[in-house]
Amino acid sequence: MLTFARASVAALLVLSLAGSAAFAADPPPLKIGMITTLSTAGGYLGEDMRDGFQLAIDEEHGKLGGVPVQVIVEDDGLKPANGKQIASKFLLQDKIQLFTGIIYSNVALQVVPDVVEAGAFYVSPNSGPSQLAGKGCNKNFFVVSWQNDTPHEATGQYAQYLGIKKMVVVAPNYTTGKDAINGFKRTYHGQIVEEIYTALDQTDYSAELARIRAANADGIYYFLPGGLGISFLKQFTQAGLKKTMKVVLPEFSLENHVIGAVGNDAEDLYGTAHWLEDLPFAANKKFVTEYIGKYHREPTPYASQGYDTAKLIASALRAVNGDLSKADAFRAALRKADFQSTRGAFKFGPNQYPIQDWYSMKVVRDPKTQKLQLRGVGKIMRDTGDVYSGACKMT
Amino acid sequence: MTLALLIALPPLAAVLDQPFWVNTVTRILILALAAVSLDLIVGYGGLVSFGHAAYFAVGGYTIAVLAQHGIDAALIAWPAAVVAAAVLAAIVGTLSLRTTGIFFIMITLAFAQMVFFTLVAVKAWGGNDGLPLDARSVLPLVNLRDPNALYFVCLGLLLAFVALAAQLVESRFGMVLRGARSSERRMLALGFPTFRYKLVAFVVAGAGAGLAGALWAEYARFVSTDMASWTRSGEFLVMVILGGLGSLVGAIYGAAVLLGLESFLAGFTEHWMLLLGAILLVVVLFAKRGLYGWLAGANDG
Amino acid sequence: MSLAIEQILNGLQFGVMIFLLAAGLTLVFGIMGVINLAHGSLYMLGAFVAASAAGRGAPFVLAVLAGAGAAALAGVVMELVVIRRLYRREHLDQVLATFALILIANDGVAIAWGKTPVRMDVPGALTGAVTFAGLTYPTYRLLLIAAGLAVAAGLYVLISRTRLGMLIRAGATHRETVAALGVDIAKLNTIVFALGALLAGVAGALLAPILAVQVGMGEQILILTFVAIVVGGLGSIRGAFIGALLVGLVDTLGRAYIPVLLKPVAAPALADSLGGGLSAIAIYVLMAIVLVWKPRGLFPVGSR
Amino acid sequence: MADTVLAVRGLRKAFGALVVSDDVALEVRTGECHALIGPNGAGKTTLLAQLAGEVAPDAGTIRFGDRDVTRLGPDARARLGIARSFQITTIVADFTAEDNVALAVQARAATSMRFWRSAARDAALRDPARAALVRVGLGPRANTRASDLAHGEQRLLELAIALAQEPAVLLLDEPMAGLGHDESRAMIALLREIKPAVAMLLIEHDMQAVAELADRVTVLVAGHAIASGSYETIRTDPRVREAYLGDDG
Repeated sequence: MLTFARASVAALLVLSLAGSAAFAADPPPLKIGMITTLSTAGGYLGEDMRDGFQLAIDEEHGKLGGVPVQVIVEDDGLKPANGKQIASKFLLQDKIQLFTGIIYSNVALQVVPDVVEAGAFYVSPNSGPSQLAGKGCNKNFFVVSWQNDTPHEATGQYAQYLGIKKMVVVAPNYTTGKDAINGFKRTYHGQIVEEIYTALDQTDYSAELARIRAANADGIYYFLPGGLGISFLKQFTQAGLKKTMKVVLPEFSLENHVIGAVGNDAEDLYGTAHWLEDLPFAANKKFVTEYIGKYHREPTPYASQGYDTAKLIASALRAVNGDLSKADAFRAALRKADFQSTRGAFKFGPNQYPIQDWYSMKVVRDPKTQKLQLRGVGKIMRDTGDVYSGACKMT
Repeated sequence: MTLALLIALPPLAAVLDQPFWVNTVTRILILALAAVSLDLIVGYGGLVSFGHAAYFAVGGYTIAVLAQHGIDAALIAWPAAVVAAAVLAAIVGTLSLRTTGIFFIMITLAFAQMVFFTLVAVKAWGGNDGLPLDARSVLPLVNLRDPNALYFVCLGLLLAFVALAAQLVESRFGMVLRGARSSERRMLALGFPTFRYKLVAFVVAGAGAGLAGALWAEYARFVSTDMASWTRSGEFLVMVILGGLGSLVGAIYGAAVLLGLESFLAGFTEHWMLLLGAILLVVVLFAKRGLYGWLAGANDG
Repeated sequence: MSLAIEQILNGLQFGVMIFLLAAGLTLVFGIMGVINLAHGSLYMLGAFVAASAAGRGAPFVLAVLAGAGAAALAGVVMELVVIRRLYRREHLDQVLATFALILIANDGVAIAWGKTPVRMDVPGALTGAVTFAGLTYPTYRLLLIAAGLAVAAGLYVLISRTRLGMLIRAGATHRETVAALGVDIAKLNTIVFALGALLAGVAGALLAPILAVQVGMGEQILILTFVAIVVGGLGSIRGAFIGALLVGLVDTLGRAYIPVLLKPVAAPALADSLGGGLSAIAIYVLMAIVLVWKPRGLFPVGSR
Repeated sequence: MADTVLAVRGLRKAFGALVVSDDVALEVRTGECHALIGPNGAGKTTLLAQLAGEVAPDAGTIRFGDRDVTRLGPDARARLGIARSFQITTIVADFTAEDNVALAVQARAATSMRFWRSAARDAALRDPARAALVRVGLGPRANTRASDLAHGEQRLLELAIALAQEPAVLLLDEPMAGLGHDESRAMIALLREIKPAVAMLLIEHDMQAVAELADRVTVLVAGHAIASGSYETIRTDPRVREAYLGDDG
């Protein structure tokens, strides 16, 4: 009998442990559920996004749009199943109606349908999967960052603009990688002499680099997120290939973390981005100064996206005075995108994905500090949405 | 009493307005099913498979791919998932069971990795984005859309599998399997073709994981490649070891505690992995027979 | 032709680096019977400490030594606190305990260094490339090959010519005999474990300039290392060496040639992605084939 | 029909340069005990392993009745009726004594691919198992965990398992090893009792036991059968005295 008693005590304990986080605090503040990736190798992306988001709240001393908010952050560990579990906890137990935070599309694809089906809102700071952009769009789903293909379309456009005749393209052998290459091809019309797919957990790229050398191209584009891209760039430079090829990258492979990790190897790289540290808008200057002041590190696109997401939410919360039960009004306010984005002009397309400008950029050495910096070069695409929005029939 | 608690949970959750409990426990039940099936071969057959996630994934993907082609009758899809996983297990088992010890661990991992990379690369099945199910399968008389109904289906199938496995290990077949774990030479000398027994156990375990995968697809209405990842295989093993080897029921506790801890710690601190690691370390160093050994009040000796 | 040679060099370089990890792992298994999943964490630590030291202005050699030393020190602590308690336990307990160590190490490193990848440069003198026989090859990669082979040779001498090596060899097959010789087995274990950790640290420090130094880097290479020692036969340094080279070569040449070979027989888009998929699983296929053919690896050791 | 149950011809096995069986020939007949003696490292256990099918010979044939079993695995040979005991006790440690014997009974049955009925309550297994235990004097210890049995009891359990297989040939690898005087006496008495029904091959260092049990003795030295004959003939054979008995004094 004792054993049964112990067993059930243990079972109860587990349940209450799992749930106890929920008993911690009661409203007044409006709860925002942030499911993001904080652990694993991709953890720094979630960290930046979260910190950018928090910065906007700190500006208002714990409020967004005048409404007191409490952000509940939980780490999905880059596992879609965990993200889903956290979402149902937030929905069912914490009764959260407003979600954000997910970095990776495979997590978002599992979580977002659950959230919007429950009538809650999801505002995406970093993931705009095609599946949710066209036929699968939803009135409660907003993307602040970009549609997943667009950064690659911009990069293709830039490669085209730079007059590169022969390109090698590289991406991991998974759906996101293939989508990226398709996006690139949509705007780049030169010759792609070699298309290379790498493994997801690869650390050594020597075999690929030899193939690249043999291909005799004059430019390379790669989509290798996070550490993959860092390893690749270091080895690419090592192999002496940078001398003969122009490197044109999407923003994921060329941001301040990457530059910090690869050092001089980043010099003279080309890239595209929807946000840059040196964009001359007042909102951006304020964000960059405050971010560096508070976190003592350079901001990244992820950080700016977190910040913009919070600002968008703030604008809509102000419109309904924090009352999310006025769902239609809140949605309408979100759609208006009435906020000062760090990237300048910002509006939503019919599928509630952004329509925005894309910039070309280059890594240059600051003559005074000798530090490598990402500098905007010009606009490469103007008021650009995505190719899927036509298929979206918003109800 | 634990069982009574499990049966009473949905009404209790309704009364206390905690629908999340049902959701959480459904998840635990499904993963526990996979863990129990793993315990069947690890705990009783001494076959440490580090690729159990592969069968889990194949079960899940069978459901999702069938649904993609418009087949949503659970009575067709679920058995198909079980059979698909069993067939894979039969192939892997046939090739792997000649090896023992860490070699067996690694060869099962190798096959699971092949499954993983295949799923990642096949675009028709969603690749790394995964594959959503528009709706849950249809079961006669039971509405799987109701979380409580799904809960009881999962609970029932878990109990049925535990009963089946318990019966199996006590049967003549099970005696041979357990005998081979402790002394394969003896079993051969007695005239048992142990390979066949181990293979049957391996296939049954694979089928169990396939069923769990199918239920997971229904529960999550989504399948993704992380179902087949080696970390998922590792988690199943952790559940089994945590619960206590060779106790079947222990694997359920193992699953509950691991998932509960993960969920609690992640809600509690960003550095939950550090705490989880420390707790696992303490358990493995000091509770030698797993949680089940502790719960059963047995001496660690 | 020179491309083929380059690819073989690439495979060799990858192989010897895997060997640095495999040697320690296989020694620890051979002598103590412990499966140490946390071996990759020591490699990660070596990389982080080396990068930190270099970032603070330490010369390259010193930075590598710092990384190796830190890993060895961590190895000693790990052995004394945890591994020691696992010698007589089942493999499964060892797997769980060292898995827990991975979680602790990853989060610990994230707390100490942050989550952002850390920078370490290739030392200035080695940034270029060497040209010989019509082939241009990065100097630093040549250094890696040389360093890896030197360590392998050093290990060979250590194992075959020294008293410690004699004890290690004896310990792998006749534990009781070694104990009967009056050797302090506990101390021998600590030394061997520290040696394995040191090698892992060296690998981490040497690779830090060409890899992303980040949390989780240990697990990426851990599986490859296990494949190498299993293919070679557990507990055998020679097996680990051959296994590591095989894994390095198969992985590299697979990535180099499978997509190319597929091009004539499949549509280009399919050939590229199918080729990528096949080369990703090439080493697993290699391991499965070896184990189906020789269930105890290519160079099985004694009876365990 | 001649009584020869097991016949070995020209058996050869080498591990690298080490020849462990060198052109060995021997026969075992029903009702007869054939003892295999020789100094340590002579290849006795490896020879037995080849007879049982655990080690494949390089050359030569092993016939069981009129069937060539040289290429059969250990389990197939066991099913034909070749049983063995192990030098180092090899029982299922966490089963009870009765479970261990029941497994042997089960092995004799047509199939063990039975998944439903509990084996623990299966009278068809339990009754013969208990009988075999009673026969070796372990009746009262039937429900004791095998690992909790004393060493002598474990040796008896080994024998009970072999008996329960109802073999035609019984290969015994040092059944007296580690037994005390009284235990040895009991074991010898037991083996004498079962001898008439089986063909017995006995590896043994205990010369007293060999003298009492063996009808024929083969001496193996360095893998080579140097002499074969009755115990008395062997005892007086000068080659054997030199190679083997001489050592013992």
